[in-house]
Amino acid sequence: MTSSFAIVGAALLFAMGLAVVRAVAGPTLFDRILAANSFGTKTVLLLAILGFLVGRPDFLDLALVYALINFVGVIAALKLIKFGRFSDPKPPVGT
Amino acid sequence: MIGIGLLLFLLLTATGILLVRNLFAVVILSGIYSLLMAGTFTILDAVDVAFTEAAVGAGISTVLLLAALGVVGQEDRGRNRRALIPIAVVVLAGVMLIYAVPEMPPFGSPEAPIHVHVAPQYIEETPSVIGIPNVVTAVLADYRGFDTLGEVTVIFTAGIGVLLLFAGRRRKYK
Amino acid sequence: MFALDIMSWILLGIGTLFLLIGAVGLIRLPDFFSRIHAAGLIDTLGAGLILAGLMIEAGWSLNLAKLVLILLFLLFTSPTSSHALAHAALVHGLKPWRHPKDSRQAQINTDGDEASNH
Amino acid sequence: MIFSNLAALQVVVPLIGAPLCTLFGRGILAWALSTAVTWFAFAVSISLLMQVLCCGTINYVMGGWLAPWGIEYRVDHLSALVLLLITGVASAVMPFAYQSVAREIPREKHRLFYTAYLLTFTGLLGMVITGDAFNAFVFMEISSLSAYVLIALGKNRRALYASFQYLVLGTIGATFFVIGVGLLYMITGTLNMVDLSERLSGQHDSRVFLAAVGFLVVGLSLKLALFPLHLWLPNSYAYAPSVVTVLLAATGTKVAVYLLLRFIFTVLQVNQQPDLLPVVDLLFPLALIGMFAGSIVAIYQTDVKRLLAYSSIAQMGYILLGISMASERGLIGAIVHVFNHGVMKAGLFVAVGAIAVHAGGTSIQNLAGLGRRMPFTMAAFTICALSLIGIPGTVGFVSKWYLVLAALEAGTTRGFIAAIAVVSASLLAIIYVWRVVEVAYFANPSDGEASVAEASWQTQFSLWIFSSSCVAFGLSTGLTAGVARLAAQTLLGIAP
Amino acid sequence: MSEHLILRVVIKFLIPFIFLFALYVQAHGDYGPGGGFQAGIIFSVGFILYGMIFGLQRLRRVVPPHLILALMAFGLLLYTGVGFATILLGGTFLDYGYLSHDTVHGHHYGIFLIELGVGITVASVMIAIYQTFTARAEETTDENVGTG
Amino acid sequence: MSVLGNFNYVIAITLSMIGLYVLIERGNLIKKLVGLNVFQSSVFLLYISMGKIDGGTPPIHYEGIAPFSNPLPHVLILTAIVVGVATLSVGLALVIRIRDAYGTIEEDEIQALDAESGGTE
Amino acid sequence: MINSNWGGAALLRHSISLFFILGGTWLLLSGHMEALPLILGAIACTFVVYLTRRMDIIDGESHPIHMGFRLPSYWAWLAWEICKANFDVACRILDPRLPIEPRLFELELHQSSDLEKVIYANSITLTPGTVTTNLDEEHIQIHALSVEAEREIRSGKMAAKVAALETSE
Repeated sequence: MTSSFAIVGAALLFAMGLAVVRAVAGPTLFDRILAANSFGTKTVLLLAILGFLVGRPDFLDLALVYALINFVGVIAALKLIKFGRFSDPKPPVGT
Repeated sequence: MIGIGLLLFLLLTATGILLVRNLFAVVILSGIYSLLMAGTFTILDAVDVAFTEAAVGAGISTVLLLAALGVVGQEDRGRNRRALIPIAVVVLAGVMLIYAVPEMPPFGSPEAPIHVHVAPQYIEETPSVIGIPNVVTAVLADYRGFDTLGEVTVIFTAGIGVLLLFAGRRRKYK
Repeated sequence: MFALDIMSWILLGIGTLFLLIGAVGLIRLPDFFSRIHAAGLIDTLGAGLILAGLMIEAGWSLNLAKLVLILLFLLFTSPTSSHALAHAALVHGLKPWRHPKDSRQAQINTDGDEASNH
Repeated sequence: MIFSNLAALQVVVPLIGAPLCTLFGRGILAWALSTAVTWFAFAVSISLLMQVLCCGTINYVMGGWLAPWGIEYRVDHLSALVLLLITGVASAVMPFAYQSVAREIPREKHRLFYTAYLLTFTGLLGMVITGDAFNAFVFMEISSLSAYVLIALGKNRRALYASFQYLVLGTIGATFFVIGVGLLYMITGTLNMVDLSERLSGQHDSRVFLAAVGFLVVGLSLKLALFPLHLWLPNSYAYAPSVVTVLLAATGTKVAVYLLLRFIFTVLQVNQQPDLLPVVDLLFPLALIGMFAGSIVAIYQTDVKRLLAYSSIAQMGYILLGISMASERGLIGAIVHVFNHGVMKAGLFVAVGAIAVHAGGTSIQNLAGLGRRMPFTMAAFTICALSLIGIPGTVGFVSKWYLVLAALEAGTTRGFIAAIAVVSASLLAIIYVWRVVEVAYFANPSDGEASVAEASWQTQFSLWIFSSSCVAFGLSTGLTAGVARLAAQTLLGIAP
Repeated sequence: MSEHLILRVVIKFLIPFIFLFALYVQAHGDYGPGGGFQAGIIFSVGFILYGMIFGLQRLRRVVPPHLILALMAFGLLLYTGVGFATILLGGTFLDYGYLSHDTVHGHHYGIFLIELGVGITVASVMIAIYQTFTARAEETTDENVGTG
Repeated sequence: MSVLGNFNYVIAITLSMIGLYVLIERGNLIKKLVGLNVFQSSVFLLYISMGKIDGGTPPIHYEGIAPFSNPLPHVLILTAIVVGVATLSVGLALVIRIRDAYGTIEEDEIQALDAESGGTE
Repeated sequence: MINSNWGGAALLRHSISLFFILGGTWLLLSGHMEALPLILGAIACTFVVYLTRRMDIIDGESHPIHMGFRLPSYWAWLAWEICKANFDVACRILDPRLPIEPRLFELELHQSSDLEKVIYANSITLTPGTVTTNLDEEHIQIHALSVEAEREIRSGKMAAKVAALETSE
């Protein structure tokens, strides 16, 4: 079983490499953010795999945190792009 | 093996940070850099550190950097300093460290001084004396609790500092 | 037990396959909007199948619950961020690439965006 | 109970004072609380010094964990003396702070300002008292971070940029320090300074060790503004609010010197390792260049604050000169000068702060005729300035005396060069001090500003504490030189 | 504003779980990875998400700046307070063993309390910094400084 | 021991030098801060690499798992990460204020403005 | 406290349901059944419910308890759709000719509540080959990778499934 985890890990690593290439290459900002987002997803998977690979599945907490943090980062980046700055001029209409 | 891959990606990302001009892209790359760093920490068994690095480096730092970019704009006009002195400094420091590498205790060796002197006692003692399984928490909060007090004070200082820098009306400078 | 392992292998294998295809798509596809679809591939089946494979491996334990939580979390957040990303790109003025044969419009150069982002 | 925990209280009481100040420091309370805290800390440091003098080094284990496992506080003669300097300056400056802060800082910021002030104070104390290398880094960052913020509060916008430069260079320094500590940890497995020194013996030719020494020395030199690494200092001192300048100029760099001494002598035991002497030898030319470059640049300054800042760089040269001799006399000179320079710079900057308020600026023209308009302030300023030169009867003379003695005692060519350098740099000091004093006493004030009032009694109080101690410690050297001798002997490992 | 619809609904759903997860990390630092610092960060991330979607005004109504400032100081005081308590009980600073008759329990209480202090301070500092930065961003746009 | 055997250290050193270079050489203040981040976190990598032990697992006690990696570097780096984020936030606050006061965050322009407005140096 | 236009009873119902959902999640995360973690869990859940009420984000939108068991069956259907779409997109990416014809198009929305719109939009995004790019009161704008993907959406199968989620209550 361990070897199959290792293979998945290697594949993930390869995919992460492609994402990094996309992030460095761009060309638009959105490509970079997309790459970062997809990179984050792969990191979450990599961590989950690693937990099983090392035999310490309590790494899953980490994976959960990564998923969360990744989301926040993307939202923050979009917020900045959309408004060209970082905040709402007025609060949106309530629910 | 996964570790080596991550390290190479780290190099790639750091080079990207060095070369890319657009500040926004730099911030995104630094977020990725932190995630990679956190992954590397996990492989090196530092779970708690990876946790923190992910939350701080990829999360809070990125948000704060982006928030700052929202105010200051995102152009790097690219006029750098004359490169001679920085290169000299960096090469000097780098050579000094690389020079030391061959005599460093081999990576992962259980006989390295740090694995035989202070740390074993932490690992042995913690379950019986402090009664919790996570040795890192035990050392952090108990054995070296005073360091952590300092750490909280640093964060407190940062908070006070930021509030102090922005408190009150904006001042007009001459 | 052995059957479960086989199941898990298969799931992991297919998941990895989709993951790789998605990653290749991320590089290969011509513009930002089509790349989103490739990323979607990774987020849904890639992540889903790999996590499912791990779930089988975890058996009835706390880890299973955590894996389910991770999967749910991914399934909630990833479309949201994809959508937000695509929307922001459109609002920002990024034009989707069209197939040359498919349209009479002039092809829009996707590379020209860097300068206008501020 | 209190008595056995003095070492902890020294740091912890200011540390508690800071958040209390945030919570309750409305109006005058912030100032009152800070005053109470600093004075209490001063009292504690006096009793710590007495304890050290009577019964030797104090070891205090935090959390009840013995030394290499837990964090240990260690007070010996050197740290007790530096603690006394820090708490003394911080508490004596409080009366001056009351008015100065009210003038320079907007009201709504007072509470946070005093909080940050107390945090700087805590950080400085923590760096001195701790016996753990990494703990020193943590407290270094507390003091530096709050110092960056405090500097940025200056009225001129240049304060912001100065603070940013300080932040960049200071962080590089701190990170180098961490690299150095990490390398030492790598080959010993411990972070406790005493334990480090024991376990390092026999590894002195290891490359890792040499790299560690390099990084530690460079990092600390950045923090203490050794000559080519001083770039952050002049602007930071010149544009920071007066109170902040006083505290930082008198104690900030001194604490870095303390750490350098601690590492070179206690941890690395340079004096017992002949092959390590090049490290201190390297300090010698830098110290000489620093002395002269600082003094010469100071001569050309038109702003008194900047003039004093460059003079600080020069004085740092004296201190490093003493360290580079690595002899008992040389160390006494260096340690005494750490203390003395702290006291006189505090006095000078308090006076300049008062002048800035009452004469409308700190450029040399503003000082014209102040000798008559602000006689007390200028008198105190002159006393401190004279001791900067090293006139007999002032503290400056004492430290330079020891430095020259040490230089001559060495008997080498280098010793003679050092002795000549001390004397001739003092001559340069005469020039820049004279420029200020001449304008103050003999120039006619420019038209218009006829009525300049004398500084308030609170300011006078702070000012005269410093200037009178310049004379008092210059006449009776028992406390400073006596303790410094014991400290030097402990550092060199000679039984007193 | 349409983007807000999707973001709003999803984030409303997520925020309680983020908070819960933060508290879980806070409480289980003894058993697995995590502790006060990480918990504080995650907790503040919940508030930051809220602030990003619903605007600074609403965030300020939920956690007013003066409350944040007080909490910042309170966390640090809690930590030092534990240290003082151990001194008063006869130990040295931060010697948790004195907090209870049973030393091991004492260490437990001590670690729990100081981690709580760390968490409170970290979370409130991060929220404070976020609030300050975004408030400045709003001001800058109001004045229309532009991008130059 | 060959240099390659300590691959981690070499990478950590290279990374820290890249960070240091960005920090010193780039003129843009934000970029400087990002460089600072890279510089610091690569030092963290150096520390964590020391703590790794062959065949070790994370230092959390779990039934029947023997060698643990060294927890002490982890603790130190946790503290250092906190210090890093604190420095970053104060630095960013300063950058924003500098932008307010000078209208630019390019180092050479700030220096030019300072020189223009008179004063020494 | 922020005013809410949600009635007291509904608010209470949602708060209680949130409390139990959170409690369940806590148990899943923690797995420690001793007294202390459980008490802490109860405190944590109460605190989170308090905070969410203070933030005014408890309502039917965020905790669709009224959809009950119809949601899981929808998810199962969606999962199958996603598999099919994945296969299609994967083939297109791997095909050396890269047979994609990206297109943007708009549709009218028939869903009544915001929640349904969001579920619909997110389902579209979740299905590879289609991404929602805009959503307002009446319209939804979609970017599709191919003609087939567009046709699939236009067939309205998914819209009907989503609409069925909230009916019959």
